[in-house]
Amino acid sequence: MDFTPHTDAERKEMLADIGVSDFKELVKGLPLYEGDFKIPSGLSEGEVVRLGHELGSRNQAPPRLLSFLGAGCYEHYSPAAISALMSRGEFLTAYTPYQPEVSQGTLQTLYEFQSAICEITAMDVCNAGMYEGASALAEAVLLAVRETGRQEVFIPHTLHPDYKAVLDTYTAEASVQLIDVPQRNGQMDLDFLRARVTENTAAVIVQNPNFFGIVEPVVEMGPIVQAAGAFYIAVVNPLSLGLLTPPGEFGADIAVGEGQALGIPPGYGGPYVGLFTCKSKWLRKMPGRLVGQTVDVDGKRAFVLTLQAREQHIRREKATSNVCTTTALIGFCANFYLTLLGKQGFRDVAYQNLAKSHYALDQFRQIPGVRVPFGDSPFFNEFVIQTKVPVENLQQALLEKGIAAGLSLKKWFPELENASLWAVTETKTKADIDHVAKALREVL
Amino acid sequence: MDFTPHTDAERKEMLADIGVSDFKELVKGLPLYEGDFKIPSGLSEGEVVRLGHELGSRNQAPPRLLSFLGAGCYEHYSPAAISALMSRGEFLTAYTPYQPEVSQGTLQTLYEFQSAICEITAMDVCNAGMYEGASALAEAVLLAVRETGRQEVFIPHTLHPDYKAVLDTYTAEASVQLIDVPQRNGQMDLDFLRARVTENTAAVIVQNPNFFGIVEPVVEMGPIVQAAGAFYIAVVNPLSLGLLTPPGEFGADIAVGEGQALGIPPGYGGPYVGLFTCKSKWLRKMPGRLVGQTVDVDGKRAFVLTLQAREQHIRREKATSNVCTTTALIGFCANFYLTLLGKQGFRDVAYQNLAKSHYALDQFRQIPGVRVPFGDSPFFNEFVIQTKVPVENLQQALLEKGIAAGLSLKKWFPELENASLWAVTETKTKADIDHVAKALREVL
Amino acid sequence: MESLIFEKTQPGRRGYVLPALDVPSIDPAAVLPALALRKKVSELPEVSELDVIRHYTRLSQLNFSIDTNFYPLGSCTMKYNPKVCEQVANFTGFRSVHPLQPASTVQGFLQVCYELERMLSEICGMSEFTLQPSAGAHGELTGLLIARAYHKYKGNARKTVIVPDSAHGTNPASAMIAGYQVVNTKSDPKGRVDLKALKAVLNEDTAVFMLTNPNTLGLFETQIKEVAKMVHDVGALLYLDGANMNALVGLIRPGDLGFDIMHLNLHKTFSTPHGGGGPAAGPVGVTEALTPFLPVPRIRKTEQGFSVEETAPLSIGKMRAFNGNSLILLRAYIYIRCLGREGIRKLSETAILNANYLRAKLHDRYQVAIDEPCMHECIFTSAKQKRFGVKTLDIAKRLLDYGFHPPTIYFPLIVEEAMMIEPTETESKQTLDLFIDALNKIADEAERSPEILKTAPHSTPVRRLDEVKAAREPNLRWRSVPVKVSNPPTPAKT
Amino acid sequence: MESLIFEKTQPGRRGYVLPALDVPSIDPAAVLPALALRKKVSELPEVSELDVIRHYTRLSQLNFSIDTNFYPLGSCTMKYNPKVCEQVANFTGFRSVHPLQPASTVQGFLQVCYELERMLSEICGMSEFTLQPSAGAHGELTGLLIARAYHKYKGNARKTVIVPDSAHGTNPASAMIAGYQVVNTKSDPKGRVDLKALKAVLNEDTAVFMLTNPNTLGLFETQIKEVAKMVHDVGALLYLDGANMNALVGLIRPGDLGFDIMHLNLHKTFSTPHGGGGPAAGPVGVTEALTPFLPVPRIRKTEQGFSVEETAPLSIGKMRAFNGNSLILLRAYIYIRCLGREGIRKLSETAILNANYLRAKLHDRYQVAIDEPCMHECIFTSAKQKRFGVKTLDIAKRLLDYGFHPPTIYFPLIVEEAMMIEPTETESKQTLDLFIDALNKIADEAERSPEILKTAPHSTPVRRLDEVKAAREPNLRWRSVPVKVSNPPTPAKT
Ligand SMILES: Cc1ncc(COP(=O)(O)O)c(C=O)c1O
Ligand SMILES: Cc1ncc(COP(=O)(O)O)c(C=O)c1O
Repeated sequence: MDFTPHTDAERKEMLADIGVSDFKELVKGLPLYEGDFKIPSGLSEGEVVRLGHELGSRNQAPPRLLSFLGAGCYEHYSPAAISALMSRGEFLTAYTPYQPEVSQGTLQTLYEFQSAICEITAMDVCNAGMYEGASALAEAVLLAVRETGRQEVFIPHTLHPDYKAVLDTYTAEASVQLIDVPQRNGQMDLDFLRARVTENTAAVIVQNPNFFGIVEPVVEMGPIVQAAGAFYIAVVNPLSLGLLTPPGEFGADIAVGEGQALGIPPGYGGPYVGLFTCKSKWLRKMPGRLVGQTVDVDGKRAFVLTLQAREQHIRREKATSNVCTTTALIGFCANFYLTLLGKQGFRDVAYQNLAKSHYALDQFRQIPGVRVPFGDSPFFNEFVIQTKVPVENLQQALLEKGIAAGLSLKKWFPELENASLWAVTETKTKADIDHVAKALREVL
Repeated sequence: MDFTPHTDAERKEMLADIGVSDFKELVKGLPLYEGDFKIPSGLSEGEVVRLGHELGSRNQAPPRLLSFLGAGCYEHYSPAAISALMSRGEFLTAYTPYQPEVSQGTLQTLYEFQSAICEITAMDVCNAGMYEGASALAEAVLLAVRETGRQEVFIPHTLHPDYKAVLDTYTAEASVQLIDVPQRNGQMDLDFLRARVTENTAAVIVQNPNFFGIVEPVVEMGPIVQAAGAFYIAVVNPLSLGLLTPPGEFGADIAVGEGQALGIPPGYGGPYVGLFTCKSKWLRKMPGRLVGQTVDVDGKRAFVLTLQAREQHIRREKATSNVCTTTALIGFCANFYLTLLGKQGFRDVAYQNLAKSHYALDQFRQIPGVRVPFGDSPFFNEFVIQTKVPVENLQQALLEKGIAAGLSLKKWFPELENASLWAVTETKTKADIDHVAKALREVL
Repeated sequence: MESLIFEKTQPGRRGYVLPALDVPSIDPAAVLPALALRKKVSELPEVSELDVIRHYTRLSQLNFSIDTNFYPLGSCTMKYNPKVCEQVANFTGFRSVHPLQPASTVQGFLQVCYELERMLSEICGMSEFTLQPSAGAHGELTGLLIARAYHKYKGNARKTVIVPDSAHGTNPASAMIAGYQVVNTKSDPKGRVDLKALKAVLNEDTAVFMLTNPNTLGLFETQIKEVAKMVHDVGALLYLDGANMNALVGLIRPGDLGFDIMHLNLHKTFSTPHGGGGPAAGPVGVTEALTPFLPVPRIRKTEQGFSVEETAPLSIGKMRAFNGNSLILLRAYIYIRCLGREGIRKLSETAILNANYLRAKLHDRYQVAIDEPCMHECIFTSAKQKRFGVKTLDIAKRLLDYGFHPPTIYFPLIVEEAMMIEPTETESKQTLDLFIDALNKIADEAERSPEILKTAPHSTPVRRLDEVKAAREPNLRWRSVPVKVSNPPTPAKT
Repeated sequence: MESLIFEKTQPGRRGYVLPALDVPSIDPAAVLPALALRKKVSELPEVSELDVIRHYTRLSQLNFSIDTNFYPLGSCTMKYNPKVCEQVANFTGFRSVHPLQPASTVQGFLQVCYELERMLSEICGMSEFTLQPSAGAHGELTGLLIARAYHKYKGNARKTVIVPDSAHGTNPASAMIAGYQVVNTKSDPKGRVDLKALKAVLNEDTAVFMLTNPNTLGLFETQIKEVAKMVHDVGALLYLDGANMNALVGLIRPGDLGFDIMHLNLHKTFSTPHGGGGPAAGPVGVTEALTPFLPVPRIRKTEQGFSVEETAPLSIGKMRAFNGNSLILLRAYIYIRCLGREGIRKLSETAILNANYLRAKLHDRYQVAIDEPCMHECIFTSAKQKRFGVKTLDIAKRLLDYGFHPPTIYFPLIVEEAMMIEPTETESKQTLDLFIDALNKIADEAERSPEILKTAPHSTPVRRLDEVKAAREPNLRWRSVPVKVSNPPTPAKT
């Protein structure tokens, strides 16, 4: 099944109008591929749906799978109204709103997205979305390095390993020096920062909650970074901001984050939306698109892409970033989520995450063979445990009971023996938690 | 979770504006229920979705279940574009188009539905949809009885038993006499009709293909019915009309049918759409809504509900029917289906049903222990077999292999020992058919 | 405006293709008799998937709908239809289930139906419900056939059904189909039952008295218990047209008031979407004495799970093929599970509050038919606008220009120039205030420039339609070859 | 126009509620340090689900989109996005999968990714692809970092990336981020590579030459093999910006032309919906020599099924968290499985046919930048309209009144007053003819009443916007309390 509408008769007629007798004349002399493409024959829609069902059934997924995986991607309730709106063709099949007169739907929704993200982060400005969290962080670091002219960037040891990897990739060639900030009881070592952050420091990064789920001393860090005139860059889980001090209130110059927690399906890795916010003094240095409010010739309020002089299509190699298409529709999703939950619901969801994860850890603690390495450190909705058996064994045993255990940390933190990272969100009932605790007890 | 928007403050303000201090004043003196409603507490959306998943997973359904059930409800491919359109709020949440100026979407789509159904049935007119097939037939019979002033109605023994049951219910009090027309080799006995149809006959009904899947001698019947001045009423499977002589060409006065086959999900029984078509001479006697083309004051083409003088809201007890709300949205679905399949696709799907069911019967025939009672009679996409073991045993054994066997006919046709009715549509691959044949062989 | 999809046809174009045939192809003529084979091909559209999506997406935008506009259509309960109900109804485990599957394979669906029936019975104070009827009118017919079977069982089917003049047209129409003579009875000035008038027509021939409560003027039948007594005294049954149950759920139980039979409109009270005129569902509830007559199948809860009872000796039989509009029932089930016992009361309280708010705010500028506290809807008239030559129709059409769907107009028939406004409980005070503003502006316009109203609407995709032409020269379908219309054309307007 | 959702707020109103907490409640202050706790609540909207649905449904209707309008935006490949791809992407078995699940639990998704990668490699004639990049520009950066890693591995990272002046802005921007200096090179009069100019800048410092083919004038680089040779002769790599692959799929394989690295835009060529500016996916393909440098993870097919390789010694590392925009990849996979080997060729042939048809039909009234057979798009200018004072912008805006989305305008930069029209293969002759009619009428209007164009659009939800005001007085967010804008207001227009 292809999606070309022409009949043979029409093709002929069109070729005649063009003045050629055969399509080949239009590509005469071009190096056409003579071989046979080794891809399967086309399928009809019915076959492809069946194929989709087959392939989909070879994945395990919630709600059948009871999953405690988090680590930067979380299972949250996503209101049904969101997908109803996201599937509307007018949103789904529009391009970037280059013609504002016929794109007010996209533009106003993005403006509302920017506004909502500013509200939750307490930052001055927010762009219309980045690819996802990790590359948004990389862009923030590039901005800091560019603006300060300095090279040292402090990276918490407790930063999400993928974010660290992406920073490595993005800065590999930029003579940036990434300095690992050690952890103490799962938190950044402030003494280390006090000792090492200087006027050579371009930026200090904090992730809050950090990869271990632990809440960092973000407020205390501020003066240390600011004293050195460095950029204070925060990576936040937006969902935690219903409860946690937002980056705009702990002095962050730039706050980025992964928007996935805001009602966006895990989808095996994407698409998500990267959040990028900053103080207004960095407005003209920001990457990505910005939607602004203005008026039309009749004086009507209207929205438009603005401050494009930062962008690649105008500034080319002098642009603040290379991004072009990002993730407008996923930004919509985040915006719909924040709007539906609203002022109170946004606090509620953060609170429930806190309560459920704490209940879970309280249960886990009581299981012989479970150790809590960062027992005293405050955490939001995930935590690390160490078990007397290797995490792989645990995973396998729980999988047989339909449970996806917490993530094994071996790959990145070999120093934490048999450690795993468990996320417990509002989607887990008390019964679910008791069930997994029982299962753990049986396995250990 | 309820869906009332008011805050307490607003409620108070509104009560004050009304001039009462408490809601109770508005219902003062009314016999309010003092007890506690014994229904569960309200659930949040997240809980209800989880409940839905749980309940849904306690049903078996295609594509996991390989089903050969038909008998008036068929599994067909339904193009993805259909549900994309049907979920649009503007279609889904509009009322009956009483205000045509702001309902052209509904009205034009219904007009196109009427047109498409007229095209496939070759009938003169079609209304905007009835509840479903069986009650549409009942309405047709009531019309015939009313218009002829006669009481005898001939019902094929091979009519869908539910349709027969509904006719019984609808005509129980109307002193209508339902006469059973015996079958011969699975078809209506024409000699019986020749002998018995007279000027006392209000209507003769034919179902094509009939309940056994068999194609009836619809053309041959025409003159017998017409000679008696009776109504020739056809019940058709619209999907078969890609291949079979349409009622408009075999002289039916009224043709009704179940629209479900036209891309509508089985949905455990509904909602479907009843098709009701007739010769134009019965136009003003038709039940249900009709959309007509007209112009607006500016001369623009526009569509409107018309000939409402037939309907209950105008004529009350003298109306042609009591129906009011029927199934507009499901009519849309049928229309989208016919439009997407189009002229050629509509023939293709009928043809594939024919080919697949014939292939299946060819395989089944070869299985020892399978007998084909109506072996020589032509059939469309389902057929009856008799097996050496009771159908219940067969069903149970196949169900364990993930197969829903054909329908047991014991309840309605005890004379056909161990008979089952198998539908094989275009959704069954050769592999599926070979698979079930193998399974049958193992079981028998 | 969009052209017809048929006019977009291009011979040979395809919008959907099937899998290639993977079984031996056969010649239809070899397996089917020549007479059985279609000769002339149907002239269905030949268009692409894009053509279809674009055509109908654009068409859809020509509609007003709850999702886009306030839609206070009286008697229709155009409340918000929660998206979660749609989401669950689209699960494959519900959508793709065949109605004849063995009970063991549909336990989830049976549970939904069973529990829904129990909840509806509890909400209405009835003994049992049948979920089979496909809409309100279908429910009426079901209920009347149950009544008839009951009377017959008692020895006399009786002859008449009494219907108030304020009733919806489906009531008398259903009575007729059920084989009864319809006796109309006058309402009192407030649209309530006139006890004297009722008394005059009630007798041993009366099978059923059909009542809408709150009545179609939005008022509660305060004498309902007397009415019930009178009806029962002659051995007749009292039927409730439950179209207005949005005023009662969680507050008042019809079964407690003396109703013997009632139908619900799930597509009104229980928020299943209207779809431009259906699908719907019209479950019928009865008191215990009438349960033996309910249609089959019945769903039973047993030790081994849920089972389907296919026959019952006194049952009226089946009202339709299969079991009912299950996906609609499922939506209503999910809706009630969302609301729960607290939510259903809040529903009706808010519906009543909203209607009374509109009454209070509008009654200076618009005549209220009966100015006393109303239930979930309120009837206004254009009496105050009459002297400017403005009719209810004009006000309704002008509302379109303000982006509001008009109320139900010219119903109930007993109120001259009626405008029946039902705001429902899901609309906010802000929306109601905007609507009030618009109606006030229209009242100003009626005084100052009535022409604007009489020629309204002005900003809709099409303007007022020539309905006479539509009826006189019926054009009910596209035709591949234009044919002579069966009725000769007559001048469009008189 | 709709007010902002923030302006519809009503304190205390709720649009969604969570399940009641079923674990012991805790005091946040008891488990979190005081400084970690948020003090000031976010001023998010307080609205109902109905408010949200109505607000955004209405907003959505203000958009043009493929589903509602012809959208011939050059370089953007706004083709029809089949609904079946959306349907499959919404299956729970794909939607709800966590990116860190064990490989054994995601075999279906791994198969999708693996097979997609193989098919893209085959279509492009490249050795392997990475599916990780999130969009075209992200792919460019990935490709350039691969090039850099490769050169470094060879002993010298080199210094420059050469970019033609006709290139898309992302090319130089990506080169910059990859740590290269950008050397711009002039195109020949047909927008093709000027071999002399290229020769002049190519040297041992050149890391990569980035080329778009067909170029941004819609023309095929006929000297591509010479170009490749020149580039390779200095040890540099040839990069293809694959944004225009809609002209080539199934016809010509970039790998066969000498390209070493390329990216695809799945949201263009492979029909994943644009969503108003993403999501997207920009897979990068490389020749065999470069495969060791591809980002991790890599998916491998083994005897035991599909597995994920997390590290590779020479890999550039990761371009983003997790594995990629999997639900977008899935859509593209389904799309290619629909088309199959026959369909991909028909795709590009039809895209080319449609573009040439517009060229042939429009070139009387509009100047064609280079009047020779084009590939999938064609660049026109407003040169013929200049003498009436009409610019490309005016023509574009006037098209809106005719219900068509305008072409891409003012790109490529090397064509004055460019209008880049890309019809795509999914639009019918009928639609193209209507578009041609509209452009012809606009050409008439330009001659007879240019004012209509200069003040266009006239029928859109809003009219021309004050973009200067937007930039000078940035208002980028709603605020609960209006604050002084950071830039002092200046007169709106100069
Ligand atoms: C009072 C009343 N009774 C009966 C009905 C008929 O219900 P339905 O349209 O579902 O058949 C309606 C619906 O409009 C109504 O308002
Ligand atoms: C020629 C060309 N190159 C690169 C890009 C950038 O692609 P993306 O927007 O996916 O980052 C585009 C998209 O507009 C383009 O047209």
